[in-house]
Amino acid sequence: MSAPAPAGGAETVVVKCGGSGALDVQRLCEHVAELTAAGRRLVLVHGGSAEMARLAGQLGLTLRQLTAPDGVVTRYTDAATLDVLTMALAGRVKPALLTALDRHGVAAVGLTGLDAGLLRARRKKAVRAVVDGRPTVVRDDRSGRIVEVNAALLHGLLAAGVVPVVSPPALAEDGEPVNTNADRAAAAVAVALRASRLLFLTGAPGVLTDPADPASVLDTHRLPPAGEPAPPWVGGGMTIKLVAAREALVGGVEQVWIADGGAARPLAAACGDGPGTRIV
Amino acid sequence: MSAPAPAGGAETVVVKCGGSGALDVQRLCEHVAELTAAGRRLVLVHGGSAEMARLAGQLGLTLRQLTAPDGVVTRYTDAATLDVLTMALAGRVKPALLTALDRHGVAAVGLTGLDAGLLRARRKKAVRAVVDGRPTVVRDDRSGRIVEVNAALLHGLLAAGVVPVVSPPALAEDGEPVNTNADRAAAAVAVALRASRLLFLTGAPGVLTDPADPASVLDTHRLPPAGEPAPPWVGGGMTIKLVAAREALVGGVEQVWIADGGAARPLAAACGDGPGTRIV
Amino acid sequence: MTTVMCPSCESDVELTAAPRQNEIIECADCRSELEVLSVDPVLLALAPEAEEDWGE
Amino acid sequence: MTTVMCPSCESDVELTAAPRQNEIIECADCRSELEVLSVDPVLLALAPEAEEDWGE
Ligand SMILES: [Zn+2]
Ligand SMILES: [Zn+2]
Repeated sequence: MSAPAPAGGAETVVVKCGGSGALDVQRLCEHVAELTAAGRRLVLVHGGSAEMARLAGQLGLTLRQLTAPDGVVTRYTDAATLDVLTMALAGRVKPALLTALDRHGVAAVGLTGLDAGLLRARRKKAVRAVVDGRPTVVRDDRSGRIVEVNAALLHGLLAAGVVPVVSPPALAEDGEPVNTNADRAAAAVAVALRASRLLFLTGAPGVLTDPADPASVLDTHRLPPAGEPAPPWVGGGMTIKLVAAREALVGGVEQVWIADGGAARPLAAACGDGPGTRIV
Repeated sequence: MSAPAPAGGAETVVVKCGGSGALDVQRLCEHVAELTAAGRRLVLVHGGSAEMARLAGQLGLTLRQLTAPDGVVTRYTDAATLDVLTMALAGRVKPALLTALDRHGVAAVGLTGLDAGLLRARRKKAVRAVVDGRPTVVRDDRSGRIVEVNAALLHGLLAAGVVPVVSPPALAEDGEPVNTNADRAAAAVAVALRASRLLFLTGAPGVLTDPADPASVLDTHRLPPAGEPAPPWVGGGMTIKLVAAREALVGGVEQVWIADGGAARPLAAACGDGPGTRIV
Repeated sequence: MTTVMCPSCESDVELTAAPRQNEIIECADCRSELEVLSVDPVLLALAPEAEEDWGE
Repeated sequence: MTTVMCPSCESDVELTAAPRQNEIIECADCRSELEVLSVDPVLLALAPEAEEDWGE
């Protein structure tokens, strides 16, 4: 674990996968096996919204959302929701990924932000949201923003030929677990590892200018200057991926790609020029 | 992770904790912090029967038991039970332990047998049990016995100053997760690490000759020769702990102790002569 | 109609409906955003700054 | 009463009650333990050896 990072971290690629379906786990594992056998260092970061929704349904828990005054919708993570999130991610999605990776001969270790301080967050103590049409301060939301990554833990595993499989929750400064966005967690991990590439696998072939038309995929998407609005065709889950992409680029990650998680070789953009959309 | 084991593994202690309550997590974490700060290498292994029962109740799932023809009762682990087990252990018990350890400044990494082949098991393909009074072959039980431990993974973490926090499930030879007994998992880990001591924390001060009287605790319990019956006052959860203790001793672990998980210094037997019952 | 004092400018703030716990209202005089800290009695305080708000 | 052939000694095995899937019965002649592999029709096979049986 005390192994030094490779010079410039040049060979490390961080892949964000899963959360909203459309991922072909078998193909992903095959490709991970191929790339790790060739000596490439990979870190997988995953979410699990679909599994979370399924588990909440089984437990009879209604997942709630917060609508910020500017219209942005976010998950409302009270204590019961955080419990469901942790069980879904660490108890269902991650074991399934680890089992599939083992079947493909990949040594992978599952981690959440709670492991050896892997992801430390600053908790959002007060969130503004519209509740029943009235602006309100929500104080029991257990979510936060990553401020520190234990890169040494990941470097040690990578040096041993292990693929870390990372997900929320993170640890807040008050010692309590908090939810954190998995796309932004992937960006924080990529920055901390000085990864050469960050790859977001989605249900689309990349950034689309027409969400209904896969052929509208862009080869390159240039982020607007900070503070300026995104193009109107950026919406849904893409908004937050582009926020995370900006954080990664600002943090020194050389290339950020958004690609198709259902492709035959979903990690092609980890080593070549796509397919997918390169974010610049 | 490729760090060699210390000579003889002399400084490594494996502690089995939790599963059936009676554990004082704060005191355990304090003591772990103290011992690891003093350079001792600790591995925690945990179960989680109580949390499993609670989660099964929340999900409306009835946990079932198998009664072997010789009267031994074991958990019936069908697919739904394995799901609950994995969520309870990896999604509730382990995150709570990791969070508590972090609060005490202990760098700990949670693992199940699914991580990098940590615990590989031979699946019990056919189990004999009495069902509705009739002897029956049960073929859908997902449980197994550990046949291999990835000691290198644990040595690497220990060398980096990390406390591994290990639990079932394990990985069977068919690539599927299976349940495995946590006490015996602790023994298998202790043997694989050539640990100097294995410590089982329980709800009693040690092995009692009268289960109702804590003062009946034995300083030493000598296991009967293999194949001979245990004394009549060995029952309940103690039976399996003594099976695991024998496996550890036969496998070369120098000292095996059964001690009180609620004590002020629950790990005293990790370095001194008790308190607790030494199994010989 | 309940009237309470603005903690910022000390002018009267009129509550037009039954206020709710943690609701944010605005002082008509100084435009401060005020959070309802309790409803019985009504206590107001400056609402915390908006934090960036992306969740999983 | 159903009668089926013992797969071990080929003598007749009498099933005294409605057999159940995976139930273990004993051949009265050769004392083999037989597992009911199916109930309609009744198929018997040598029951697998008992495996050691401790679970979590
Ligand atoms: Zn005012
Ligand atoms: Zn016969």
